[in-house]
Amino acid sequence: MDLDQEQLLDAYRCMRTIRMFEDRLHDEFATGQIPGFVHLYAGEEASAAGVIRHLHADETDTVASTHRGHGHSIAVGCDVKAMMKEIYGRKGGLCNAKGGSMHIADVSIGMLGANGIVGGGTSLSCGAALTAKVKKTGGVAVSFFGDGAFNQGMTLEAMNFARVYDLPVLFVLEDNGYAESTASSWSIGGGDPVQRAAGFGIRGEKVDGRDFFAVTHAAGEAIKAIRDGGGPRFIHIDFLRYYGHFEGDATTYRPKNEVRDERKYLDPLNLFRARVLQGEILSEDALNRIDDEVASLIDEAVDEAREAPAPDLSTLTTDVYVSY
Amino acid sequence: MDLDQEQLLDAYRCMRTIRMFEDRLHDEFATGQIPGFVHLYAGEEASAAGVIRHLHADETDTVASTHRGHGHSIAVGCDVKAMMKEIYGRKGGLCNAKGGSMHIADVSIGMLGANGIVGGGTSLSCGAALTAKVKKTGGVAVSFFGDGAFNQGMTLEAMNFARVYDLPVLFVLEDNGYAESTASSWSIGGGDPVQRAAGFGIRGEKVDGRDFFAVTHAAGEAIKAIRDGGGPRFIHIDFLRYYGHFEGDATTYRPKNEVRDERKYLDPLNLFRARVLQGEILSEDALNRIDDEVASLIDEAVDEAREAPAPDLSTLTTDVYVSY
Amino acid sequence: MPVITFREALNAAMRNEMKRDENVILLGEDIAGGKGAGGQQDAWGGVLGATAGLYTEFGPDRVFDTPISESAFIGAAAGAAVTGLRPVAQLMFVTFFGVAGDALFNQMAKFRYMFGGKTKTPCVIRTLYGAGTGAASQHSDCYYPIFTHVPGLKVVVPSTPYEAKGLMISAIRDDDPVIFFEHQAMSGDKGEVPDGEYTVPFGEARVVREGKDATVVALGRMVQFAEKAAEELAQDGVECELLDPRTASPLDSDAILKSVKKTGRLVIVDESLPRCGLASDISAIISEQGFHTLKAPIRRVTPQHNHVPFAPNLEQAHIPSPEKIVEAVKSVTGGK
Amino acid sequence: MPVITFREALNAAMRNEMKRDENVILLGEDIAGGKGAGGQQDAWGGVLGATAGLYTEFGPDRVFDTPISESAFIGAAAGAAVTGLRPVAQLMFVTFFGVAGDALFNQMAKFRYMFGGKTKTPCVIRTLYGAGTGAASQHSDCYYPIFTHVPGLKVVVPSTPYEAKGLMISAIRDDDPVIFFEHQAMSGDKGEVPDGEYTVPFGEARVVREGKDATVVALGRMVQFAEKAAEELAQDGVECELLDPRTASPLDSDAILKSVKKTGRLVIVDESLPRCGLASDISAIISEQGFHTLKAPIRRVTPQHNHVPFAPNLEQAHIPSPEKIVEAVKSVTGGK
Ligand SMILES: Cc1ncc(C[n+]2csc(CCOP(=O)(O)OP(=O)(O)O)c2C)c(N)n1
Ligand SMILES: Cc1ncc(C[n+]2csc(CCOP(=O)(O)OP(=O)(O)O)c2C)c(N)n1
Ligand SMILES: [Mg+2]
Ligand SMILES: [Mg+2]
Repeated sequence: MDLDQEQLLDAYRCMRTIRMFEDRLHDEFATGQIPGFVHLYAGEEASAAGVIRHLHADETDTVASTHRGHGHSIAVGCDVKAMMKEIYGRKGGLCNAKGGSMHIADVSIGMLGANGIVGGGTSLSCGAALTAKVKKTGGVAVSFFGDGAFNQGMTLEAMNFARVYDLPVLFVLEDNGYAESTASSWSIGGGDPVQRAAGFGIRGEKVDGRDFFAVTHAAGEAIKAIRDGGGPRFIHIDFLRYYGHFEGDATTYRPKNEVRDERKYLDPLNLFRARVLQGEILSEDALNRIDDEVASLIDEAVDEAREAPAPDLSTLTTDVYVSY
Repeated sequence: MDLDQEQLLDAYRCMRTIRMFEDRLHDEFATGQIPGFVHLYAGEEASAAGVIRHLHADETDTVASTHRGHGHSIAVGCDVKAMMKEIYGRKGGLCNAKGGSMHIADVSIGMLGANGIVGGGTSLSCGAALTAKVKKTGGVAVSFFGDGAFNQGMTLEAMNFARVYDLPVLFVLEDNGYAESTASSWSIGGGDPVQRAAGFGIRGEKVDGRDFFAVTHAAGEAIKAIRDGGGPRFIHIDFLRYYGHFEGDATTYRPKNEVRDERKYLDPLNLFRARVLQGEILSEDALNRIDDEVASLIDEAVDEAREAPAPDLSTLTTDVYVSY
Repeated sequence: MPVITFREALNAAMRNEMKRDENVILLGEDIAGGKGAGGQQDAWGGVLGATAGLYTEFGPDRVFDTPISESAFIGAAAGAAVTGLRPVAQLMFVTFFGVAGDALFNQMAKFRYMFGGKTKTPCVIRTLYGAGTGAASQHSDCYYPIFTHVPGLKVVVPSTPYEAKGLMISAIRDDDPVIFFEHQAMSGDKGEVPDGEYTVPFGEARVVREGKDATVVALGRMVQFAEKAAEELAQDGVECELLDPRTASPLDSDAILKSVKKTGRLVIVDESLPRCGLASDISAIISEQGFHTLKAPIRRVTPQHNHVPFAPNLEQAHIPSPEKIVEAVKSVTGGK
Repeated sequence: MPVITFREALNAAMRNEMKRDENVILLGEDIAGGKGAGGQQDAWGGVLGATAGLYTEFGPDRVFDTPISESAFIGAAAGAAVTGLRPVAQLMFVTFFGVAGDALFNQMAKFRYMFGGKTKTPCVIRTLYGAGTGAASQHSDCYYPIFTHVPGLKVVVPSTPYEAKGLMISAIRDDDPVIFFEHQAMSGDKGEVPDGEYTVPFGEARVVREGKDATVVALGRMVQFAEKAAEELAQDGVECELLDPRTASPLDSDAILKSVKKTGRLVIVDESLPRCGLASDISAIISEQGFHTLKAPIRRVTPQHNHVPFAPNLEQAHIPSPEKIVEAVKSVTGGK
């Protein structure tokens, strides 16, 4: 294990923040106070936390996310309270309440946005990588996309484009078993994403998404290779999402007990805890303290979001253009 | 060689018709009488002839073509004279002079159209294959596309789509070395199209496009497998186009003498002749007779096209809808 | 008459046509649901449930769940249509035309013209549109003006469950490509819908309400808002003639002209954007052909030139409202 | 003043900006040409030669030939723009928006709004449009109304080499995404263009010709046709005021209104299609705001509702002509 204590605590905090953010949103959504579509990332924490920790905190490294973007946003370092306000549609939201859950972004720290269009982020990452290449920033662009997005032409085009220009892009396939109600084992022709990436000349690897250590190891290796000028890489991360496709999805397409068993035996946070406690690398106290801190943060975030006013009506027509 | 004399003569006639059609268009275009963009297929004859001869003459088997569509159209059996009129923009054109070179089609015999959009035909073939599947016609849909089109997301999406539904589609990559002025050796990331197809779970094979016999053998095997219910197949056909990307292209991006050498040593028609004459399978007389017949046909086609009147102005606004 | 939802009305229309003609097939993401999964099949019936049960009834050779591959399956719909099927494909939200634009605008819309009238492309593209559910900028667009702009396509924007069923049956029987717009906020709206089959014609406006003081044209969800406005105006003595064109392409401009001849005043209510939108289009046609009958400027009630915002208060302010319609009508009838 | 072609004017503008700002990069298919090939590099300079020589001058880190992957490289332009470059990407023909629609309409156009004003997306999408070269239905569309419809985009339609250079410099310096329409039949058109750098503003119409009898609005290639018509009309004593809006979005409706206030008559000449087209849009705006100054119906001179046909005689009949403009102006000035 090549992470020091602080790094481990950071990683755990990241995953716990995501989990609590999502679990809480699940409950809050049920109260009817949150507008629009909400897609939760619970169960997939090790991907965001394991990959994004290798990126620099400034804007030279970037992340392009998906409709299921809360986890990536938190891992990049978006303001959790402003995110919550955004999702509630309130003043002070990270995107001034114009974007909502599906469009959370903070370009100033390299978070290029959640995306309402499946596959829409992959070419944006090529652009960010082009910036890094032209400006010689040494930056890496990480593109997260789902198993459904892997069958979208835009994604495939972007992979080829990144290859022919040796762009510094890490393509991360988050295969959570389903695209809406459709199984990834059916939708991905050939059934071997790593081979598909190889068809574009991109080296890839499959990792168990429940295992933070496996993810961060694979991502670290890939990102290092990219920074060394090797061009794009690919990671196929495999896990299951815990909630429905969106809040409100009855998920009858899933085998009975699929999630129950997954949560019970394969929860990435539990596996992380077990691993670090077993090796006596971190203390249970330290982990519990993080749990408490995160719980307070999320409580505050929800309270503040609920109390925040709606955005000013005058903002309806602003921000369409820089000038017009 | 599993072709009988008649089949060989047919194949030769097909290739010769394409060659003469294109050579003649090259000359005619230079006179300034042909409007618009014209993309010639000379040098690629063995692909159209070798693949399409395996298809049934009715509309159950289909071909989706490209902007470089004359060869496919002739091989499917489009009326050569009506094609010529179409390309001249005259009354009696196969598409009533509304489409021109880039939109030649005859759906009644399964020719689904040349296509002005690179990659546009691939999903159409999936649709034709769906028709074959739903109506249980036993039909096969052949989709021709270029090396440039192989990097277009639509093409890649279509391949996956065909795979997951085991659609009877033959994907034929006509790799003529260039997309406009861009080399296929550069644009196709990874450089191995057969491996790319495998990434979608589609079995493929590379063949030398100068060798009619190799092409028709590979296509025959693939089409048989498709008819047997095996789902999509892929063929990577490799050759060089003789003329510019379009008529008027100065082709300075090509190495000097590239085409001269290609024509001299690797012309598919010459190779065909050599092969059948060497084995004394066909007589030189028979082949020459075909050359003469085709020459007359093309002469007549050009004469008739030149003499044909322009289409009636009243047709400008017709054929937009069946009813409106 | 039975009272059913918009989504049920669409479901009934598709079921009817699938029974009637075995060439009618369905394509789309999760239109059945559960493809390849270990649980229930036919688990979704489409994102808002309009195709529920059709997979179970008609089976896997008629109802095709697709990967997220819009250009492939919308293109396949076009290719299937020219070769003998009558596909009904769902582009989940109209915003996603960005990934299927080629098949829509450059293939299916152009085949017949480019091929000199020698083919037909009978397919229906169902698509969700419209603001009002908090779905924000990438799931709320009303892009029917873009489809109306392009020749070769027919564009249907139904306003009630009754209309939806009859228009959907017409759409499936039509020999041209039809883009069928379903407002996501209306999916659960209820209305009287007969059990049997019936068609509602394209290119024939529906007179929702007769009146002599001002003509109001509205389509889709705006019809119900315009009805509310008309009721309120009637209390003030202003009688609106409310027309629902039903289809944006073809457009029944004759009916609008006829009404404007009577009223001398026109207000167009449209949820699509103002620039090069449908309200502008209708305005231009009527002002060109009905200039001398107009007693006041044509007023357009539309959103402003911005995307659909997320926050509920902004979103509501974005959409035309009965109040804004009342105000617009009063402005052309002189406040009366 | 030097006389150069439209394509040379564009070339000069791009060269100027590339020299001035190293963040300006070019992307597109064969915009240099010869990528990976064994012969000459920089062999094409784009399909009509407008970027010729820029690869040679600025090198492979500024000028990127792309595979045929519009969604990837137009999307990359958007992604590069939000991260600090100023990409100028070529969508070869506007018809091909069908394969890049998502990046254009749902990403670059919406970023700033969706992100609450916290980002900017300075990029230019150059694209060829227009009929007149026999390129038929899939290479001749004039889809600027579609781009005008969508907020967040600016839409430039230059009418002369002088305008093209100044507008291109403005476009590259603009902080919003700009769609820059280049008429394929005008690429070789010549005009006076100063050597140095200068900008032409967005949203400010150019008064091409002053007159008192009728206002004619035309943009792009239609400006030269309208000029011809105006000359002919002048011989009959009808003085047209000809306005070229330069940009469809933003649109200088004030200038048009002002002119119509003077002339009382408006003819809009537009090569784009009639339904939800730019002529309709302008008509609706002016008839709404300038109703009381209009002495005759607004006339639109546009193609009809069909695709661009191949045969030269049909194609010519499709495009607005000076004759049709003359006729339209006479119809509103009462034949005078
Ligand atoms: C282009 C496009 N098509 C369809 C949709 C509707 N949609 C939203 S999320 C989704 C499923 C995405 O699946 P996947 O990529 O596996 O991501 P996951 O939801 O599993 O995280 C679909 C079909 C969309 N938003 N964009
Ligand atoms: C979507 C799209 N992008 C670009 C073009 C312009 N274009 C026409 S043909 C061509 C090159 C095609 O190359 P390839 O697929 O190899 O076919 P080839 O011309 O070599 O037969 C290009 C870029 C187009 N017609 N459609
Ligand atoms: Mg998934
Ligand atoms: Mg090629």
